[in-house]
Amino acid sequence: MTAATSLLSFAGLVVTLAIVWRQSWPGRLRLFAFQSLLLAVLAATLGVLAGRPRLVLLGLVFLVIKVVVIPRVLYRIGSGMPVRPVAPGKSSGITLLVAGVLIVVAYAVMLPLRTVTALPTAGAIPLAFAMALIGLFLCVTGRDALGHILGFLVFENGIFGLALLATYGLPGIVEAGVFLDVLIIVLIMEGVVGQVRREHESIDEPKLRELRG
Amino acid sequence: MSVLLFGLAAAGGALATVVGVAGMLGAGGSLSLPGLVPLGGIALSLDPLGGLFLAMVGTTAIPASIYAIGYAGGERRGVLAYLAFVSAMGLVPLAANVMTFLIAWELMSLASYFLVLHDRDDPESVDAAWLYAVMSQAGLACLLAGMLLLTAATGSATFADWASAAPDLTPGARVLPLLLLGLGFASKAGVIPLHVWLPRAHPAAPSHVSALMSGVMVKLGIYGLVRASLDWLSPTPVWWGAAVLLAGAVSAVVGILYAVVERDLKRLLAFSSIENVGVILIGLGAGLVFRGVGLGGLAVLAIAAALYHAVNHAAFKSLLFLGAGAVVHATGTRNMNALGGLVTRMPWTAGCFVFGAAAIAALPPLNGFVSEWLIFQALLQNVQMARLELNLTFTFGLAALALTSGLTLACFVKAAGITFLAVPRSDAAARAHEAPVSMRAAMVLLAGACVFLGLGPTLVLPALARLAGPLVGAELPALGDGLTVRISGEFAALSPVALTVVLGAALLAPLVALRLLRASHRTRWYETWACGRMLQTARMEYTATAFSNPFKRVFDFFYRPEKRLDIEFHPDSRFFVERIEYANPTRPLFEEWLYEPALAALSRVAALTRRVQSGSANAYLAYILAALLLLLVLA
Amino acid sequence: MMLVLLLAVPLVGAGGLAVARGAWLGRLHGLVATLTLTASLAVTVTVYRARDVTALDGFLRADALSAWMVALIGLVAVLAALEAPRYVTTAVAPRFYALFHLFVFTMLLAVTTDDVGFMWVAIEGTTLASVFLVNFERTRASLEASYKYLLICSVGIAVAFLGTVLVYFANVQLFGDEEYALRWTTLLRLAPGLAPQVVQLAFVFLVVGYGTKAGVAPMHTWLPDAHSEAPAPVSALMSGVLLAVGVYAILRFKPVVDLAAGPAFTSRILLGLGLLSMAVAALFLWAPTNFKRMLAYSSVEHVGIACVGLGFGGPWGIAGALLHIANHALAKSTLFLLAGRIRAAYGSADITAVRGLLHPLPRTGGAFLAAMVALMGLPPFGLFTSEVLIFGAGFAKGAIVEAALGLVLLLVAFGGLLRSTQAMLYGVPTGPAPAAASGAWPVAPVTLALLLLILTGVAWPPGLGDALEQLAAIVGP
Amino acid sequence: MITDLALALIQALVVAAGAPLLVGVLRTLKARLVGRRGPRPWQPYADLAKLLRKEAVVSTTTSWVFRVTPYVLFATMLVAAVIVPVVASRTALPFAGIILLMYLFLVGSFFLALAGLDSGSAFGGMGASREVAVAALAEPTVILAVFALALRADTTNLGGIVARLSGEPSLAASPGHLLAFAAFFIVMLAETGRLPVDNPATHLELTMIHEAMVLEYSGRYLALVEWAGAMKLFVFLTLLANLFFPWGVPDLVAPVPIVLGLLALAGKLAVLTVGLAVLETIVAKLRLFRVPELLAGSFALALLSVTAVFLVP
Repeated sequence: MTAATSLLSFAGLVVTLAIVWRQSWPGRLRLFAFQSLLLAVLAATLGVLAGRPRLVLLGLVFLVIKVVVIPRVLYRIGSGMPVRPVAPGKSSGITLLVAGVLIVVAYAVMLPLRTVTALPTAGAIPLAFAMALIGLFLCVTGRDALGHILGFLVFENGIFGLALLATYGLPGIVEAGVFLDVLIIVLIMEGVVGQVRREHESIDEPKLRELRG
Repeated sequence: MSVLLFGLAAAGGALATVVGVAGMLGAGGSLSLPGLVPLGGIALSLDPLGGLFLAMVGTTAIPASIYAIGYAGGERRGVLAYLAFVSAMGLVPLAANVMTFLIAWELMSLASYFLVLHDRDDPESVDAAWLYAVMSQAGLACLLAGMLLLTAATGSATFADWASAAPDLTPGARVLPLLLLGLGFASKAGVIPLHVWLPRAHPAAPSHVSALMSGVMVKLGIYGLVRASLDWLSPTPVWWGAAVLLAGAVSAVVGILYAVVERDLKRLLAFSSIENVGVILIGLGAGLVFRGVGLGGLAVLAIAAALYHAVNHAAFKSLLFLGAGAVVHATGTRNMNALGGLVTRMPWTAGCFVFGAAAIAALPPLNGFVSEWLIFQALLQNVQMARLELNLTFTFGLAALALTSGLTLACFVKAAGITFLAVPRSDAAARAHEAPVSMRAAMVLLAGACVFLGLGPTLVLPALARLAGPLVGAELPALGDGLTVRISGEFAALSPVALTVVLGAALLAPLVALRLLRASHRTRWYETWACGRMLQTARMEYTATAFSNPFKRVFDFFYRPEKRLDIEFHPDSRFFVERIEYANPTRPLFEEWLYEPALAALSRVAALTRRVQSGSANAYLAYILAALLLLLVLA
Repeated sequence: MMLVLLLAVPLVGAGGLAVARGAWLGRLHGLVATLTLTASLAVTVTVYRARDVTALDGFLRADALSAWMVALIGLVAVLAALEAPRYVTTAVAPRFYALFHLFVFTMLLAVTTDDVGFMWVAIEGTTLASVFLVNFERTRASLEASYKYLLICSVGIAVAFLGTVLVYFANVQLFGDEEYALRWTTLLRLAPGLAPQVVQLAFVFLVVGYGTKAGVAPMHTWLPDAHSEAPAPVSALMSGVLLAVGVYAILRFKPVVDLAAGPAFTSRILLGLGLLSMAVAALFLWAPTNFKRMLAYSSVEHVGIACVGLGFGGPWGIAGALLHIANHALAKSTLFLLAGRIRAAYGSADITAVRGLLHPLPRTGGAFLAAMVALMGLPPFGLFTSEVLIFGAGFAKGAIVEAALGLVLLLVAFGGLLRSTQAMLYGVPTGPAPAAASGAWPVAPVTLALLLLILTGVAWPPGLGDALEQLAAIVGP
Repeated sequence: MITDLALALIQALVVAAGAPLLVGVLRTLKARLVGRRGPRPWQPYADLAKLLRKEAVVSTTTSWVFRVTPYVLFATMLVAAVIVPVVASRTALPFAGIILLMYLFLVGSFFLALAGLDSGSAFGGMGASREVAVAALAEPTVILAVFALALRADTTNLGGIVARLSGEPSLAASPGHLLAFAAFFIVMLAETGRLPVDNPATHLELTMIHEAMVLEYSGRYLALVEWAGAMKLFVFLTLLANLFFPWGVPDLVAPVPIVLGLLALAGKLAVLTVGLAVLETIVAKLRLFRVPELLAGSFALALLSVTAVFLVP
């Protein structure tokens, strides 16, 4: 049980680091879909091994939303944009370094949890939390709207992973609410970004700095 | 409509006077509405000290309201604020707990803010109102902090409990509230360096309001200081008394120095209010030091003298402000260099103003002299204290008071002389007309009050001493019999009534002598002698700036005057002049060194933080991440 | 049962309005708003008179704290609803009214649900409902503002979700996989037994998360953009009660963390963040350029004051903070409504563009002045009383330096606000005369709010005293 | 009560009559010192008589202030005469503080300055401005000198001080007392407008202070003003004489001691007048803006005398 879950979490973390590394947004999108897939599998295995049929259903729903629906929406958002960022972006070396530091920070922060719990999956919790922190960092360094949304979604995945590992999922209604919210956020974001692109002619972050002071 | 409301205000003033005087004579009383407001609800209570200041509010409100009927005419805008202002001032001395006091205090400031904004379109008075509001808000912050600290120390929010818990306060729990309350009340009283708002706010308000503000609102700052030093934190340390005395001395000297060189009539009166507050604080400081050293009798004398000067100042300063208001009402300008020759056009106002000037310059038969004489005697009594450093402080106080009284004389000779006498310097002054009846009645009423206060120290002083006695906790010193006021036995004595009789007789003597020596009483009217030149114009007269020139040269280290001279030469030759403009403005010391740097620094920091909202979404998200990590580390 | 009715009214109203067309749309919108108000007042009265109201076997629960919020939301919603018809053309009206009432519904849901997880979902819902309200005018700036609003709030709320997960983890670890583990009542009951470190860690995430929603610095950056670009009724609702809902969420977790790990931890964080918000806001208020952004920053400042009040704690501190939130909601919503009208009249929100407002629009100017006086914390109005209570708690607690710093920051903000108000109201009006405002009727909501402020200021109604005591009992340990 | 009235009348007469004589003697002495014959000592009486007979020319620009001031001046000088212990240490009025005396002089300055301004000419304004400036700067010195005397004699009542000092001559010789005398002497020069501060004999507008204010007066008004000026000098000199050389001042009020007192006073005044005449011929007039330094010097002297009291008990 612990071996399977920590392996899957570790794989998830590696994929997250890959997302940080990749510059072109289609590549990032595919990696995000893969990460979501890994998390869905994690949910399913937990459901089977820990004897919680609800988790399997949860993993299935997660799969449908995060691997099928949301990437298609993101693809629609990014369709008009150039594949590689025109301006030479920050070298990914520094961002990877910061991601590493964040992993260490995640371990440090999650120490009190390790002492309290006796769950078999306790070992993987810091990994999930690191995934969340890197997602947040991705959001911070996003160069355009798509980068921000992607960062947010990775952050969301990290939290979902943490919820799975720490508490075997949340009560039904809360979980449903969270999925519904995430889905609505992405749909609304698509609408808003569409309007912003029409009005501001671009969704690059430096172009969206008119409101100051 | 406004006449009705001002009448209501006058009636309210009368009621306040009656209640105040009753309070002074010992009739207590309290009213409490618990639950209306947190911290103990609204509670009012009347005690002798509160009664005195309530009476002062009342007696000044009556003539001011009568005056306002004539001054404001049909204008309805300022009336409600005026009513709120007077009633709030009435409530302050009666407040019995923290919330009531703060609400009354702030309502007073708010109402007077709107009254200062009387002339809304003039940017200068809008700035003055802003500075006034910010300074009174800062004062309120100090008061709030001081009072809440005391509430925490004594566990209750009512002043009566503070008075009973005062003796056993630990020194630590006494000094901080004392400083904060002192700062808060001093900023309202206009003590230097917290005075910058006063000379800009008082002149901007209509004259009956400036009279109330200068005459009474400033005294409520004094009321607060007396209440804090003698009632709430009663055995205050000796250094506090010395500090109050020195602050008073500095305020008196600096206040009058600025008043002497002032060109604007109402600003001159505002600065002179600062000076008189300084004189009151000298008396109060002396009283506190005497009590600290243990000379109870002298403490009662000094505090009674200070309160007496507060009452006197309320009377003659209101008279002067109402007079100035009549001048502004008639000529439309406050600049003394454009006035003059009003004595023939406005005889009543001129008479009352000269009378007020004589009173404030402490000329003998009037009330200014009596209270200044009492404060001098109180300071002279420091010989009974064996401590050298206190004697020197008192000597410094004496010298400051003497210099101030000399400069006050000069200042008010200028104010009365340049404004009213000789030839009008502008056609506005030439067209001036006498003030309406209600304004003149108010002024005469106040002049009467000055005469009564001048002739009646033997009545007023014992009443004030009975009021100060229980505060200081000492027995009343012997204050002489019906006619004369005696200070500690044979040291000094003064009997204004006898003095007035002798002066009257002395005035008759020259008339009789001239009749006896058969002097001729023929009088011929002719032009003033001007070295034989034919035309005698108003431009040859001395102006206010010229009059104050000797002081500017003597005290130039204080004024640091700038000499601005621009000459327009005649186009044809360099030796003939079209126009010469000479200005010799003084540079305000405190604004330049204390307030402007502070405001500039604040604006720089504000501009710096503006960059936080830079507009970039990444930066905003970075703030969230940084906040998260920081809190994780710190918490 | 009453709670379900309370929630149903705005939801059904929103649905109905979305579909409805035709002239009587405005009247339907008004009807829904008034019905919401009556329902919320009914709930509040029953809670304060009798006992807590529950529905759907405990899923929805209104105790004294949520009743206070419900009343506030109902009141401000009516104030905003009365002004809404001025900003909406008949073509887009249905969409606006629907979103408006959906927004009210999500806020009511957030404060009445007992389930902490579902509260998170509801608060996320408030963001989603209000995004399209913010960029309703489709201007360039409002679109950028709505984008940033959605992005920052979503990220912030996600952090809060992380905190909720950690609280659930702490709860589940000790008491097994209970069905009602995320119920606030169970959390409160089990709080003393929870692991202190985990709960403290969770509280950090919760404060940062819900702090974003409450506009606490440094997570407040979305607030000035969103509030200044949104139409007036929306920014009135957001500034008045949406921030209060954010603070409500933090308030819900505060007793739990206090029981688990002692009060010092939460008060230290709240005090620090509160003072930081006041400092940032005061410095921005010192020289503002746009009066709607000025009002937004003053919201950040007043939320900061409320947090400082909670940080000081004690009966006065908490009662003062909650009273301050209510007063601020009233004052700020009226100010935004008036600011909207001034902006419509002068065509721009720059302070320099508006001069001598009192001459052409005496009634609006007078109401604006009165509301600004209230906002600056001057006595006849309630904000002064609540500030005295808060700083009273501060000095009683011995936190002299923090309280003194708070007073100084209040003074700086006062100076800035007063200067810009004077710049707008006084002076000789230059430039084109503004469009004439409509008749006396629209000033009615403003006078109602100002009267309420005077009530909470100097004339406390009998019930207010012990209502605040009940609140202090719930929040403070 | 009657003796007080009688004493008051006597003192008033002595001062009123003696003042012009004092000024006349002073002028004659100064003339003689520079080798001129100078007018007869009783010339001032003739001047006063002439002025009383002439008609008074009053400027059209003036108001009631101009015409009231001479009477007020004369009245204040009379009251001052009554207060100062001229012939006996017991003064006519029971309350005779030095502070009251100084403020009476201020009343005079106040009205004279106003009258100066009232005439509307440049001279009046200039004189008024300078007079009040000098009076203001002299005031601190006066009060401190008074304070030094009050400390020693433990009362501010003039009669009391003279009685106390005549009782213990040693007190009069103490250094503090001499410092107070020097300070008081300089103040006397400033207040009465004698040479170092103001030149009474000239009408040159650059130098005159007191004269500038009274330039407009003529006829009976000028007579009253001149007379009051002379009385002020007389009062000041008697004050200096009795306070600092208290010998020969009788304390009981009876005809014989009063005559003796008058003689003693005449002697002392003669000495002081000679001293003043010598001083005025030696010293030239100070520039107006050097006068404050002179007054600052006298202030320092007064301060020294006060601290002398504290330090040397």
